[in-house]
Amino acid sequence: MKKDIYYVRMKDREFKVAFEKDGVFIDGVPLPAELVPTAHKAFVKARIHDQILAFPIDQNDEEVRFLFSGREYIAQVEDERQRTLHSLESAGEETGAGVTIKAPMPGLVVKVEVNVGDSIERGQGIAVVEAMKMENEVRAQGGGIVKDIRVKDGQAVEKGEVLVVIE
Amino acid sequence: MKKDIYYVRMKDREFKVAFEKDGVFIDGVPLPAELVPTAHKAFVKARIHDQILAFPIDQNDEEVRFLFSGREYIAQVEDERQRTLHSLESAGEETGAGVTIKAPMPGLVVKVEVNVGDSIERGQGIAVVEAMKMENEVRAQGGGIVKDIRVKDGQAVEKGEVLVVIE
Amino acid sequence: MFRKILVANRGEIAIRVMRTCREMGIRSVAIYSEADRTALHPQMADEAYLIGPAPATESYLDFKRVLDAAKKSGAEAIHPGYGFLAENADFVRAVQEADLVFVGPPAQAMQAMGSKTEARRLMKSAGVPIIPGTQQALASTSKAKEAAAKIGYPVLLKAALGGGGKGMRIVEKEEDIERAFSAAAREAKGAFGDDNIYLEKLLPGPRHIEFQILADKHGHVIHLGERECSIQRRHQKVIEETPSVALTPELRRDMGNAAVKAAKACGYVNAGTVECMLDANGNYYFLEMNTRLQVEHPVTEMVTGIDLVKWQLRIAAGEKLTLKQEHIAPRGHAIEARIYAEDVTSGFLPATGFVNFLRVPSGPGIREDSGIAEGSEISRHYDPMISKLVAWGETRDEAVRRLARALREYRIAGVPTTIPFCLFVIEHPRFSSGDFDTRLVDEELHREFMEVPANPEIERSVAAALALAVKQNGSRTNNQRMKTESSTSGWKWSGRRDGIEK
Amino acid sequence: MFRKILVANRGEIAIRVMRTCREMGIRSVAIYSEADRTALHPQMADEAYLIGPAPATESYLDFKRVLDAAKKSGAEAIHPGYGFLAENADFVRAVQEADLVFVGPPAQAMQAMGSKTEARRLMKSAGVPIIPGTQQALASTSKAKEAAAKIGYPVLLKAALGGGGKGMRIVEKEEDIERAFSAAAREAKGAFGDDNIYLEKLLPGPRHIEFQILADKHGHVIHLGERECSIQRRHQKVIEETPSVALTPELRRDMGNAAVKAAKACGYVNAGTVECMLDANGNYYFLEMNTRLQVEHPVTEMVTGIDLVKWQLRIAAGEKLTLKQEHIAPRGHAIEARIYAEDVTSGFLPATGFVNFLRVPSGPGIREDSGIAEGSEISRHYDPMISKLVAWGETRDEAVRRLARALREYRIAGVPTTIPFCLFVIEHPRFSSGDFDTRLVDEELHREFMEVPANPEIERSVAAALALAVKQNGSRTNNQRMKTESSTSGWKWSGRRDGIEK
Repeated sequence: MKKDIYYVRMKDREFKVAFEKDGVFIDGVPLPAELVPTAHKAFVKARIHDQILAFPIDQNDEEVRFLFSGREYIAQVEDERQRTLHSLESAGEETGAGVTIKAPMPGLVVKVEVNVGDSIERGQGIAVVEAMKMENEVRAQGGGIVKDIRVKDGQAVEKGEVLVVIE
Repeated sequence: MKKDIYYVRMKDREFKVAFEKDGVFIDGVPLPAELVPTAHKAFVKARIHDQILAFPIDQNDEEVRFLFSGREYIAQVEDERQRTLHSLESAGEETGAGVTIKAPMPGLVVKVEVNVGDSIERGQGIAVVEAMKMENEVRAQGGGIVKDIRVKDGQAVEKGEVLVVIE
Repeated sequence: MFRKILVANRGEIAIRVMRTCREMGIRSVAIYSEADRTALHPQMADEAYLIGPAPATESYLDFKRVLDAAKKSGAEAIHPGYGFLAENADFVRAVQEADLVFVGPPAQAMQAMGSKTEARRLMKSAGVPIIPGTQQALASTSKAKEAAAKIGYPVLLKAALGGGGKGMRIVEKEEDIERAFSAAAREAKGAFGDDNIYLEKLLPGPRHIEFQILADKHGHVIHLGERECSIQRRHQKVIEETPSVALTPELRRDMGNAAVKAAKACGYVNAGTVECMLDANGNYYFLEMNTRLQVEHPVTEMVTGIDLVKWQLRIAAGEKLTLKQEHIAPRGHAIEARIYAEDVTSGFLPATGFVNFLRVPSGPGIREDSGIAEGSEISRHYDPMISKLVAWGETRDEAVRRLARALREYRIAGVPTTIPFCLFVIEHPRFSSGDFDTRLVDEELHREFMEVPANPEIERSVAAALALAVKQNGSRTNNQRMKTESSTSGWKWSGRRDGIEK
Repeated sequence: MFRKILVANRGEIAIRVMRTCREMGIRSVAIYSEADRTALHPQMADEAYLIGPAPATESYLDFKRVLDAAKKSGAEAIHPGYGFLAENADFVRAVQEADLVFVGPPAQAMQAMGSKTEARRLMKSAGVPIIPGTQQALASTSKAKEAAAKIGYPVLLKAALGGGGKGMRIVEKEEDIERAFSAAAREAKGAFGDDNIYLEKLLPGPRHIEFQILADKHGHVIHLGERECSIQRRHQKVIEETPSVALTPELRRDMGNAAVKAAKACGYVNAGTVECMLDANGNYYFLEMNTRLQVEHPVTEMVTGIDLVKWQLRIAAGEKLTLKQEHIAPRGHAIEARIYAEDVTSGFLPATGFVNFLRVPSGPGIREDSGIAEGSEISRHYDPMISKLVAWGETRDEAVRRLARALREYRIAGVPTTIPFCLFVIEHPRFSSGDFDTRLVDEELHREFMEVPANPEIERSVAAALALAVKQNGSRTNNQRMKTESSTSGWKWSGRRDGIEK
């Protein structure tokens, strides 16, 4: 039987969790750990060493997000097969062109503040999106030249919709 | 299409709820009524006239039990097919012999207080069952002659287990 | 102050203690039985140890297992909650022998007060009034008959080590005493491991009034006012409130002083409660002292603003009671409803099952001290009290209306509860009037509750809602789902390196 | 007293008002938009009317639809909550024209205070100190430049009809004023339907202190003490508490008197709040009056014991304010955390989604005023505040620790919330010290929060728990389930006879 290994990444740390015949090992160190059954599939309850942790999770294809003891965590969990797949994919990604600036929430584009061809800096305001009656400025996460503007003033956008492409 | 009719019995009242093409009728009187979707199957949420009722239910084959606005309800709900079936069944039931006295909760039989052949009255103590460290006296719901004793002192019983049969 | 304490209990009281620990920066350690693997209290603690199988005698009541967990965790003190080991003087000694601090009174005080007969002797000599009756256990039924004949029927047979209505029987006439005596003794033996029974005059229509005591290790003793606990069903408290409408300021002062005297008489330390009977003429009698935190302590906390568990821990750690009697200034009114998993329509039988749905009330003036969450199992092994709902108001009327509002908001399925009965009681005119005693529920309200007339208009709406749901979901929704998912078959013990559960 | 009132709001404040109604024996009527069909507030009311589509302008803000529902239900009064129509003087007039009672101040007082510029003029003539700046709206950018030059930069541009930080811009230097002016005007127009902007001197490091007012129709006005609201993120309050550590008893008395004077100056009736700025030298300035119940009113209720909504209803019904200023005796400390559905890790962006899991904290000293339940949808149409968590303690430290404990107990999934940020703030040494002003969050805590270091030990445990869950459930649990089940496709409108939703 193949060893059951999961990689859990949180912020800049990664933990390797291995399920072996004689127990659970985290980064090679044995750790008494077991799941406690719950009625709610999205409610994780586990005994880890001498603590019972219980927290509901939001899981999508990319990440697991959850609040535990008043702190928020965003984690990526992969098994070995997924890890191999991902490393192959990301090797190909380098050739992709341009950075996209996306709408961070659903709302209305009040004003696009750049034009095609503008040279912009990291942190510069790109567009103003109104949501819940508040104006929110969307800023560039990196610098470059504006290559394409995909929205116009007054347009409704979904979360994640591309506003502007920078090269 | 056959009319959709449900009979809801609560205590000594029965309501006939008919779903027709032009609305819901209760005992023949039209009543604006619709279900409000919920994520929880056992959570009933409905708009009835100008009120939104919401309560979780416990449903088994025999009855629906629930707490609503601080009051407890036990209801039987049947559609027309079930009603027909039940009326056939109960017609045959009359020939059944004996009344059974069942354990009202899981526990331990501390003492059976009657013997086979005893003549007992309604309300008389039949057995003492201990549960949660409290002794509870099980009383006869009707009178008769004790025909059979199915348990003995010190025996653990499940809820609904027959203790004594009376004729 | 302690850095870590073990809470030797389960359910709502374990959680309540852990909450204060967290607020004080003290790490809390839970213990749990196999039946409580999915329970809420181990989740609420900073650490949790499985200590044994479901029966309390092999887990929560087992000295060795509890103390082993305490040692393993490095806890410095043990908070017993109420019930289980809370009033076991031998346990107190065992805790001390293990070099741990017991959060409660010294073994001696506990033992003196734990024996109702010894407590009666002690109170009598301290000048605290006691109910006429025996100050010794009754050696036999014939001794019981003798004593009863002397003080006159009706009498109350009570377990010498009893509490909570267990091992107690009212005897109206001589021919009933034999049967009652053996039943009480049997119940006492089962519940307290001791079948000593004594006897008291049954007071006609008394109120049950108790005083909250705090005493430190330096000889300071104060009381935090009274709690009115006359609303009882078969000697089990249902509704508790403070202040009591039956006390005048003078009577409150007198009874409070007597309670402090009672605590001093037995060398009491930590939080405790002096229970009294108050008759219709304003005479009060010492009933017993509960040498632990009381179920109904939140009502006192809500009117005084004082966290009793915090003081329990401070006192146990040797701190001085900086509160002075004259600083205790209760504000407003507080009332508590005990919510049990019981089938009220079938005579309050304890119910078991899974909490398939739960939405608890909140909002102004409401505190919920709960031991369960959605998905929790109510097992047959432990006390069926699942939660306490407490309301505060500027006036008694406001507190009662808030509690009623919150009881109506409660949404729970999976087990029947006493919510309907609590609501019925607090909205009853006899309760509102304040004119009641300990007989009210058993003699009047219980019967009336069973005969509450239907409300056709609401029932019509409810019936329509049900028909809609059944039409959509089919005649059977799958309530079994949760049980299956929570069953122990889902367990996979993969950790083999931890010792305590071996 | 009224027999039935309509609550012209949604979410937590609608539920909070309904709770008091139920406690007072008043029937409550909810209104709800199509987006709120599955929301909690219609369930909590005794009656509920669908009044229109999701956009507030076509439902909660539509006079006619709100008044139609009120008439249809037979309500005698309308409680507006906060937001929506709460500070709309035209609505107050429309309510009165419909022969209904508005639970709030007269239209005139509301209008006077609703215009920040008029309010400033009024306060100045009543002798209440105001912040230097214009008392007129600025006709143009050049007028703004002129005024700013006169009082000196930095200045604050504010919407004349504003509130809640909307339509507000800080201008540090002249070259920024044009852009800020048009942005503020645009936001003001969108939020309040009016683009009038005025200008104030930006006080360096002020605290935001506000006083709760109660005024009856018979000329009695009292204040219920202050609330400290300096913990703001982009002019949005995050944490509120009472009392403020910044006030001496003398300053409290002076500011309280000024607040009462302010209320009297505009002929105020009902509950209202006088907001002030307090500078580092102990000088205070009138900022604005909020002519409605405030989001943070529970902290005042918890220390005074007074139900503000109850008094709102009594005053609206014409009753006399029997509370006297000298009877207001706050006890202990209360603190509130506003819980928003916002993605704190991505810069506090409003989040939408379904609450897939919810378990709220309770226990000693905790009050939760929530607008959601498990299964609730957080839609983009309305304010993302989902709940308010309030804690009371004997001392500030106890209140803060209780709030922290409760924030840690919160279990929610489906939408990210501001819980982590609230916890971070109240446990920050700057907050504990009490030495802070309105700049603390924006200038220090926000950035620090983003850089909170990891806690490797907890992360290790959490990682192991996650790996176990993923191993058992597969790499994707089905969070989409709820969305599907709650989608409107499940709707079957079978009632065709009710008129209001046509």
